Order: sequence, then C-alpha cells, then structure tokens
Amino acid sequence: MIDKSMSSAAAAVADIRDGASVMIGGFGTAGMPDELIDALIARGVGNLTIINNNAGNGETGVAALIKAGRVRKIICSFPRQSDSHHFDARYRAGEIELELVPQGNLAARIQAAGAGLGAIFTPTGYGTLLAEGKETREIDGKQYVLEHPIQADFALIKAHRGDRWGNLTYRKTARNFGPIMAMAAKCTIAQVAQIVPLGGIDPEIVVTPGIFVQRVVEIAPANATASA
Amino acid sequence: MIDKSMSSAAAAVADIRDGASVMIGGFGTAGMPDELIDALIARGVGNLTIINNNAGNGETGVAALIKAGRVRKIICSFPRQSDSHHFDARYRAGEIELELVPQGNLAARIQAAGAGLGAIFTPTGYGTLLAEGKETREIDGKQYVLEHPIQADFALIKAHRGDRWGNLTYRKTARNFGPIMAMAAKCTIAQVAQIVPLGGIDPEIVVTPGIFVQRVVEIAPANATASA
Amino acid sequence: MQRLNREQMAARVAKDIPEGAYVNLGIGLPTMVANYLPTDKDIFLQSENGLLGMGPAPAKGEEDWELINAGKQAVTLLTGGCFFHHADSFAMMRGGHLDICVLGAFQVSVNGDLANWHTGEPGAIPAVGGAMDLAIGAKQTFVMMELLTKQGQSKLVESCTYPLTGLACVSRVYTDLAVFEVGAAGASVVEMVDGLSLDELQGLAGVPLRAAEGARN
Amino acid sequence: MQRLNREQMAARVAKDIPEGAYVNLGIGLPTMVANYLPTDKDIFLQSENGLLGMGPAPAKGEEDWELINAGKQAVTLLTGGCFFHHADSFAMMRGGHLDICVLGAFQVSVNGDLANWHTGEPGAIPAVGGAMDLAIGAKQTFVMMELLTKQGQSKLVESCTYPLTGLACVSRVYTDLAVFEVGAAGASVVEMVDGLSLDELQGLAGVPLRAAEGARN
Repeated sequence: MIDKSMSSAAAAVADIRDGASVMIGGFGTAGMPDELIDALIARGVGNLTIINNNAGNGETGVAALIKAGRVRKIICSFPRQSDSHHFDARYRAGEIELELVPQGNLAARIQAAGAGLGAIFTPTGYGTLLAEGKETREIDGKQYVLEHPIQADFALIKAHRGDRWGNLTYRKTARNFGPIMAMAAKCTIAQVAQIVPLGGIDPEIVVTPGIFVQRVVEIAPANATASA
Repeated sequence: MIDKSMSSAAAAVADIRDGASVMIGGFGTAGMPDELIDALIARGVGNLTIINNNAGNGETGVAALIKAGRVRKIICSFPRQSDSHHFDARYRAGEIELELVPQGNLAARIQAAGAGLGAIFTPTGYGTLLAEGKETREIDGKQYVLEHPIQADFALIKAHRGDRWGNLTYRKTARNFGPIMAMAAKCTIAQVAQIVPLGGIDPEIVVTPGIFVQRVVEIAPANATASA
Repeated sequence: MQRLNREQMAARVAKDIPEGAYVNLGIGLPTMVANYLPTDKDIFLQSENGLLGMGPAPAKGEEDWELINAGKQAVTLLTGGCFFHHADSFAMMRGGHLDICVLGAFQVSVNGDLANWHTGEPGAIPAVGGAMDLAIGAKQTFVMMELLTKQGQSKLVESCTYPLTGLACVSRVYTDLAVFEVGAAGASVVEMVDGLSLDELQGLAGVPLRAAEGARN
Repeated sequence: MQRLNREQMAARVAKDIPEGAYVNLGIGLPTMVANYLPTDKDIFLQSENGLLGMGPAPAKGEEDWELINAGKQAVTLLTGGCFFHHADSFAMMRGGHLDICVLGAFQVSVNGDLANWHTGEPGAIPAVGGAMDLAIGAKQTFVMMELLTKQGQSKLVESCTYPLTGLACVSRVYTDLAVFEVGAAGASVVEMVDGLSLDELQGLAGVPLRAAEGARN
C-alpha cells in the first residue's frame, strides 16, 4: 500500500539539505505553507535557493525563513512590498541574491520545467532590463525572449484536501503556484487542511494528480498560523 | 447580460468559413463533438485545416467531415487506425495533406499557442524523421527540437456542463484536448450535455474558465449520436 | 480648467470598458476603476493570482484571506466566477485572451512604450510582478495616471527615461487633464477637460499632439 | 528450450514493476502486462488520454465510452484515480514523472535506440501517437517483443534500419527468449529461458552480447 502521508511537518522536510533549491507556493500569504516553512527553519539548514512569487510578507513564512538567514538566493517577481522588511534588510546588506523574474515568466518557466521543455520563447520582458543579455527572436512579426525552465529539489505547497496517493485540491486563490510547482520539483511536499480517504476526492475535481506529489501532511486549519 | 449559449449547433458554427483552421477535441470518439461537426458538414464549407489527435474513426465526427471532402489538411498524431478508412482513402488519393505530430508535441504546441509562447524546445522527436529540417539545440546535455505553436480560427469541443459565461467541466477521458484547444482558438465553441444556471458549477471545479469559450450549445446526451 | 480627481479618472476609464470585456485592473490607482463599472452589465474582472469574476471587497469582518486580489486585499467572487492556477492565469494575458488591462505608469511614450515598474534609482529594490505580462499581453493596455509629476514634468514623453515595462504596448492614456491615444502615429488627444485648449495641453505635455478624429472638449 | 508465450512475457515484465511505480503500458502487447500486476500492491497505470489509476476492463455491457484507454478500449478507474487534460498528461511523461513505460518495437539497437512507429515502407501511412513522448520521457523505457521476426531476423540490432522513435531511450528489452539490458555499454543478457545457452542466443540475436552481472538462466 502506498501512503504518502507523513506524521508531521518536521518528518516531511527532514531530508532538505543545505544548499537545496526549494519552491514555496503562495501569493502573499494566501497558499503559503507556513507550518512546512517553520519546520524547515527548525531543521536549521541554510544556503537555500527559494522560488516564490514574493520575498516574504510580515513575520511568517518566507519572511521568517529570510529573517533566520537561511536564504542565499531568491527567485521571485515582487520582492518589494510594504511588509517585506526582512528581505529588504538582507538585500541591502548584500546577504541575499535576487533574481527578478516577471510573474508570467516565473509561472511559464516553472510550468516548462514540469512539462520537460528545454526552453521557451516568451513575449514578456522583451526590450527591458530583465531581458538584458538574453537571446531574442522575432517569430511571426513579434519579439520573444528565450527563457529556461526553473526546477527545484523540493516544492513546499499548501493545498486544501489530499489523499494517501497525493491527489490534491486547493482553496480559492490559495491555489496560485501550487499546481505548477508540484510538477516542477523533484520532491513535492503538500500541507493540507485535511487528508481524506482514497476516493474522498471526486476524480473529476482533482487539481494536482498524485504523480506530482511525494508527501502529504495534514495541518488542520485550527492549528494553522493565522494568515492575515 | 452576457449569454454565450446558442440556440443550435447550426447557429454556433454559422460563421466558420471556407479555408478556416478548426481544432476538434476528442481522442478517438471520446470527447468528439459530433453534433457540432454535423452542423459544420451541413454548412457546406470546405478546404478546412483540421487539428485533432486522430484522422477520424468509423463514420462519425472527423471521419464524416473527411468523407464529405471538406478537409484540405489534417494535423494529428495518429491517423492510421483500423477504422480510419475515410482518411486512408483520401490520403492515398492525394486529396488530403497530413502533418504528423507526436501526440505530446501536439498537446504542447496547442498549449503554447494558448499561452502566447513564440516557440518551445521540446524533447520529443529529436533524431527522428518528424524532426527533420527542424532547429535543434542541446540544453543542459539533452537534445531538443524547436516547435512552434498551433493555433486555430475555431475550436469545436465537447464538454459536460457549461454556463452562460462559458465555464466548462468535462466528463472522464472525454476531457482530453478540450481544455487546451479552448485556449488556443480565436473562437471556441463547446457542446455540453447540460447548460446550468450561473453558479451551478462550483468555482473550484471549473476546468475551462469562460474567458476561453465564446459559444456554448446544449446537446442533451439523449439526442447525441451513440459514441461507440 | 478643472482637473479630474482620481475618482473622476477612474469613472472615465470605466466608461470605455464595454459589457463582456475581460479586464485586469492593476494594483494601486487602477483598482479604483472597479467602483465605477456598471453593476447591471457583465464585465469580467481578472486577478492574476488566479480568479476571474472578481467581486467587491467583503464586509468588514468577513474577509477570507485565501480570497484576495493581486494587491493582496480581500475580495469576493461573483456568481459564475472561478479559480485557476498561475500558469493558466498568465496564459489569459500572454495568450491574448484578456481584452483590457489598466495600469499605472511613471511614464508613457508617444509611441506607447510603458515605464511603470522601476525608478532605476541606485538602491531602489526592483519589483515587477505581473506588470510586464499585462502590458504586452492584453489586447488593449490602458494607462491611468496624472499627466504631470509633482514637480510639473510631463509623464507623457517622447521616449521613456525610466526602465521600460514593455515596448509599444499602450493604446490609451487616461490622465487628469486629457485622454490620449498613443502608438505608431504618435500621440493624439481624444478629449480634454473643460477650459483647456490643445495649445495649453501641448505646452504642459511637452510632446507633439494632434487632435484625434472626433476629439471633444 | 521453451520460448515464453505472450502471457509469460507479460508476466515477466510485470515482475520488474515495483509497488508505487507510475507506469504507462503501450497499446498492443504491453497492455497485457496489466493482467499480471499484483492486485495487493499500489501500482499506478497512466493512460495518455488523461487518466491515472486505470483499472481493468468493465464487465460486458457496462462500458462507458468516455472512459477509455489509449487503445480506445473501455476501462475503469480505480478508487483514488483521476482525470486531466492532454497537456498535463504528456507533462507526466515528458517532465520525467512517469517511472516506467512499456512499449512494443520493430527494432531496438544495442545502445537503446527504438524503432516502433513506422515501417518506412512506401505507401505506409505513418502514425506515431504518444510513442515518441513515452520513449524519451519515462524514467525507464522497457520494450516487450519477440526476439525474432517471423522471417527469423533479430529485432535486437546493431543499428535500427526502421525509422527511429527515440535515441538511446530503451533500458531493458523483454523477449520470448531472453531479457536484455541495452545502453551505452551495449547489450547484455539478464536472463534466458531454460535450455538456451549464451552462444545460441548470440547466434540468434546476431549482435555482440555479454552476460549481465548476476545474469541467470
């Protein structure tokens, strides 16, 4: 019997090592897998490359990871926010490397990794600073920039319901990067509000098929960090 | 009030013109929009470029369209089947052009069109006849072939439920190419077993958001051609 | 002359959004446009974090922080709306499915180049979000901004000095003084606030302006 | 010596599929492997037309023609299975998520090139389906075929003469006479049917063969 459910967040992240690349779901705090990140912080490993849309908000999640000094590099689209002070400080101190990627390129590059493409010609960023030094090509009269896939050793994502085969559904806009990160990482770890018995999710409404998920850990919302 | 529902299949396809490119959903007969195709045949236009996984099965759907002599070119992955005699005859007579595309490249090129990519480096087909004359590139030690998006003037697809904004769900393996074709055509026409009131589809389980669908026509399964 | 205030600017943009349009309103000023869309028409607001059919803010105390917009504000979902992941969301823009996006700007050039993501100042931390995707992806990109900076410099320019967001992507510019069309043919004036002449506007804007066909004052 | 029949070949392949594996069985002969997978273990069968967790054929009369496999046969869905669209389905292969695919072949070369989609004969109508994607996408590609053609020619070859499906993609070849490993180091024999010697096999196969480490007869 295959059972991908883990007993705890700590057990789920126990093999994430120093220097790993880690995709983290979430757009702002919606979909941010706070408890998995807390477990990662508790593990004490550092030198991480983080892929997330933002560079942390407030004091939880990616912000807490940055505050703890565990992040060597972040790949994101929107680091500068009113509550991104932990990133700001580390960045200004030269302690964290930033690869700024337009949000659509970020999504497309993650999706390309999951789908096994070698590279994609994307319309976004042509003629801008963010395409400097990159190969460009005119195709059917339109200009494109060549971008490469972003893959990762791990993905930490927050879903809504999961089962022991790793099938997942999401809740509202907490879905965001979860489905595509699950496809792009070698090992995807999902925290879910509820693990249901096999068959508890209608096969028509599975958003992430279990093949893309290696571990599932139940973090009941009652225990979850308030995500305001 | 926006209402994308159409009164009939005939009304839904009334502006498909001679020489149009038309994506048609379905894998074999599952997901084949038979009634929309019948309406297209009844319209009498020809010289069509058809994009479908197959080149028709038996006497219905794409096979009927080919039999009627309306197809100038077909882009597909698997034309030769035990029941593809209408295609076989036209092809051997030199009356239909075939662009043979590996199924994964077909899906990826359709998805690329819907997503606005200019081209993709795909791993499939490298070193084979189907990549002859195409640009190749080694990326991270692996070989890729450059493939371009496939878009179309129209997509005819079969979904399960739809609403007046064009939101769609599918049924079992009839889903296949529907969601990606809907994204890749200028005008997507979906036949659905049932049109439900707005809100009748849970927002979490919409597979194709209405933005990708221009017309919806209800074809109750009782009236549908048997799809064996 | 009477400059439009921000609410009036938002109402003016809203007037140009037809029923049935799929629209993304950028964070900041453009978000206000939602308040002026007719409630008796189906206009589909998209938010790049994965929802279509975005409704107004929830009542105080009823916020669901897993139902937010791109500005991370709590929103609601209209009946008939739906959720999807980020790749599908950006396919909506980049694949040309979105009819209109409305963005703020630091500068717009007369040929439609947009600069709105980065001041280029040393020490500034850049953040781009979805601006570049929206700018080049939507069928029409509208900009909404005050015509002049606080220092009185025109933000409608011959050529942007700020780092670009996208090339030749803006079609209309809605300002507190006038509405412009921009593009390959340069800038033309669609309408001006009462009491402003084309000459005066030209003086303020500092770029060559034509009156658009059918322009009104 | 006793050649394996097709059922025995299918059973032999099934033995090498571990619990938890995500597996695609090609149309034709490989489909038979499903009949020999242990029913007390979770093995996930994928069908490229959009299902994971494929179950056995339904009872006669209970076919649902919207629930079919890649060979267009009616199938069932196991509890815990799910549906998805074609791009996600092929992402499973091409993105390297599928552990094993089992394919038939016209020829396999000793370095693992596969030819299984096209005879190359004039007048033949080519059809490729998902073969090229499976061949190069799965972590391991197994081939299942009779070693010799009806004319007695070896289908394990130095270099394929039929049009290729994929380069250096096959890792194991299951035949009626022996199981081979193929790859950069050439072909080696993992096991042979009773009563067959390596010399005899070598003679039939017509390509250089080594005994694999731990090979058994």
